Amino acid sequence: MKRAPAVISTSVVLFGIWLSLTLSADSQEIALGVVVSLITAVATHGALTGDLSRLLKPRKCLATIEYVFFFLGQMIKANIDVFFRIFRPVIPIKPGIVKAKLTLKSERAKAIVANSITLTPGTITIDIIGDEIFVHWVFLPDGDVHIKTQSMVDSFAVRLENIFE
Amino acid sequence: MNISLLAAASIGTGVMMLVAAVAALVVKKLISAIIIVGFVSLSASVLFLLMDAPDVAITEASIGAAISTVIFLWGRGKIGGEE
Amino acid sequence: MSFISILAHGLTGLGALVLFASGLGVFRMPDVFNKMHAGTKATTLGSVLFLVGLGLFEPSWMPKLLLIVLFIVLTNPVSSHALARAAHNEPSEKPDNLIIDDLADSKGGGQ
Amino acid sequence: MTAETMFYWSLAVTALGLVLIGIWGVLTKKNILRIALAFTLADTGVNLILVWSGFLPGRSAPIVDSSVTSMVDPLPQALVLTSIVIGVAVAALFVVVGVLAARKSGSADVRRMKELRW
Amino acid sequence: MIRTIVGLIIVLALSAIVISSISDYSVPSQLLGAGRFYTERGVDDTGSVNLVTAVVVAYRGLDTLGEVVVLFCASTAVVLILTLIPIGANPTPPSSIVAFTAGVLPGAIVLFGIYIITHGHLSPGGGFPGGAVVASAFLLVMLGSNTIPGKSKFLASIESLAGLTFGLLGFWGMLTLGQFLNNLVLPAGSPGRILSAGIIPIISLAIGAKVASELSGIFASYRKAGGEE
Amino acid sequence: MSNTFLIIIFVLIGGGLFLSFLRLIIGRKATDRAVALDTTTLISTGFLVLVAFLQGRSLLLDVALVYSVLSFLGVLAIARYLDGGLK
Repeated sequence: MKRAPAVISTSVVLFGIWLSLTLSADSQEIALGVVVSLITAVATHGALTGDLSRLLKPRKCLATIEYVFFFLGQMIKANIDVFFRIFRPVIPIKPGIVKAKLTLKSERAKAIVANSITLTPGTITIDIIGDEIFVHWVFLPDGDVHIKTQSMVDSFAVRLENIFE
Repeated sequence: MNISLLAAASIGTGVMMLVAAVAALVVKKLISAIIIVGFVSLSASVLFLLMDAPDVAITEASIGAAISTVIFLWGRGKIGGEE
Repeated sequence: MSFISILAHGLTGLGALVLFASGLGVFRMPDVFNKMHAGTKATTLGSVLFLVGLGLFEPSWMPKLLLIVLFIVLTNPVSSHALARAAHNEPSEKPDNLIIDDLADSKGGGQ
Repeated sequence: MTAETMFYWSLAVTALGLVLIGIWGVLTKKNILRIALAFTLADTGVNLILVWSGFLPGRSAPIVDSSVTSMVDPLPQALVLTSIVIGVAVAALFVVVGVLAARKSGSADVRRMKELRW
Repeated sequence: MIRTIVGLIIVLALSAIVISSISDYSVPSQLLGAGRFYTERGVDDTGSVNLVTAVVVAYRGLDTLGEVVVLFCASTAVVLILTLIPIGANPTPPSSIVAFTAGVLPGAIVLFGIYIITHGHLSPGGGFPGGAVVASAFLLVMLGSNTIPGKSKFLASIESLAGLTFGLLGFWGMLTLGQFLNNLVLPAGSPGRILSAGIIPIISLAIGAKVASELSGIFASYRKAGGEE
Repeated sequence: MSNTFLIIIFVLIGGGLFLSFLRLIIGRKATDRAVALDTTTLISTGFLVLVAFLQGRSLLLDVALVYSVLSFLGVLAIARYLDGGLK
């Protein structure tokens, strides 16, 4: 059973989702929830979360919490940025698509980086081809855009490397 | 108080829905029409919820949001060409 | 007025304001990628703030609202990314105001 | 005019308007898929009318719990519930037959489809 | 042009007829007839808290069986006609993020669909919307890959099993209580729990499985219909 | 929640909905409309939750939940179509 840790962590997460859906502590609800989340987790081979057991180590857990707070801070910054941009009479834009290297291996980490970049200031992920990530800037930074983009991508990638590797 | 807010919501949603329905029929590209019909289905779901019919709203949302859109997109892809 | 109540009012009002800003952004921005900037970031944070604020008014609703928030945060950037890729791949949809376009260069070089 | 009557009648006007727009689209449009879209619009409008016929403003949804005293009519809602799912199956059939006819006649224009002449 | 004008005239005439027929209609103040009966007796008769599900599955269960048959006919016709239409050549592959999401999220969506199906008698939902949600999870898998997920034989057997369950439960009611699809062959239980309301949860599961497998069957045959173009 | 505050929230959300709706109708390009549809569905999810809040019944939240999940699928399907992936 190579997939056992992934199936177990997925069924735990699915059971949490079930509890917040039903909002009740009735014994029948809980029994049905256990059965349904186990069946769904086995049928999907535990694809929802993958293996979560490494998060039990304190160091990785701290890294995850740090990433979440870093991400929330960036997201609020992004919204302040968008907010003050769109209320101007003339919207200041200087768009461009810039590529950067992405050294992460796992698909999950790549998807998380891409989604985080989409939700943070001034940037949207357009595509990932191989190990290159293409980022759209609403206002290109001054100086060498490639270096700036690379450092922006790395600020996420380094933090995720702590969690995933 | 609540009922006048709900009345305002139903009038606003209804107006948007009718405008969108006309737009779906007069807009040039078929793909745009399909996108706008997705919006009509969304407003229908809101109206069902305002009419105290959550079961119908949930069904309309689950059918109209994805499934019927995909059916029309598939047909558009098979026929090809513009109007 | 307790602290929780003030926080709930603040979050809900701020969330509604950000949602309004996202609508305005989608209306005003000139091309599709820039519309996406307003349509993704602002709706995500707006929904998060608004739903959490409403959850503070009714604490028993909080788990379900957090579930909606979780789904929105997970799915919204994905659909946005897929649309951005489609807009770049389709020649008739692609905006022409890009100053640098590495993606088109790398596609052109690859062929 | 009170808010309650405005609420009630605005829903009816929306539903009827949607049905009429759908019928207009079915009658005047030429692309077969556009006709299918107009058909689903009319379908949605009919569903809205049916639910509206059982709606009474100021009452709550027909799910019994301790706080509920009066409810709207559950019967039209039950009819519409099945009608929506049937509607999407019929729309799928419409689209598939339309695609087949368009491929046979070489165009999506209904005026060119000789099999559909009447 | 003539089409537009004639269409407008017909629509205006229709709207005049409709407006004149409802002009003396007033807002009703209370429920009458069947609606009143269902709201007053529904919970005691069926044990289902959600009265819409009570009407769909228990009071008008036979009609629902007929509607499921209509759905079956429509989807079979779609799948049959689809074998006449060739599939397109070389669709663009999805980006890695979309493919990853399509591999990850279906589990959660299926769980959500099962929640809607099994809580049909307690909260908004039931077999029809829940089945549509499960079919949407299948659709997500299809959008994120260029292969056909699942086996249609599996889908077909699920569908037949669901139909069989529906029919057999109906006949059970006929044998024991003398009425096709009588709800109370199982105890009504205490309203508000999962295992209550007689056969409503089981019928909901059957409807959900049937709707999900039929809609998924339509999507699956979009991908493998006919041969290459 | 006071009435004034409720009206302010209502006007803000309705205004955002209306502006993105205008972009959906005006459009110009199909992807513009798709982005507007994405925004509209998310704002309406907030609106559905607000309606459930006004009615005071947590059961109605299921509708918002279904809508937030499935509108994502609809937009994804449109994006895959425009990308050439639905042939």
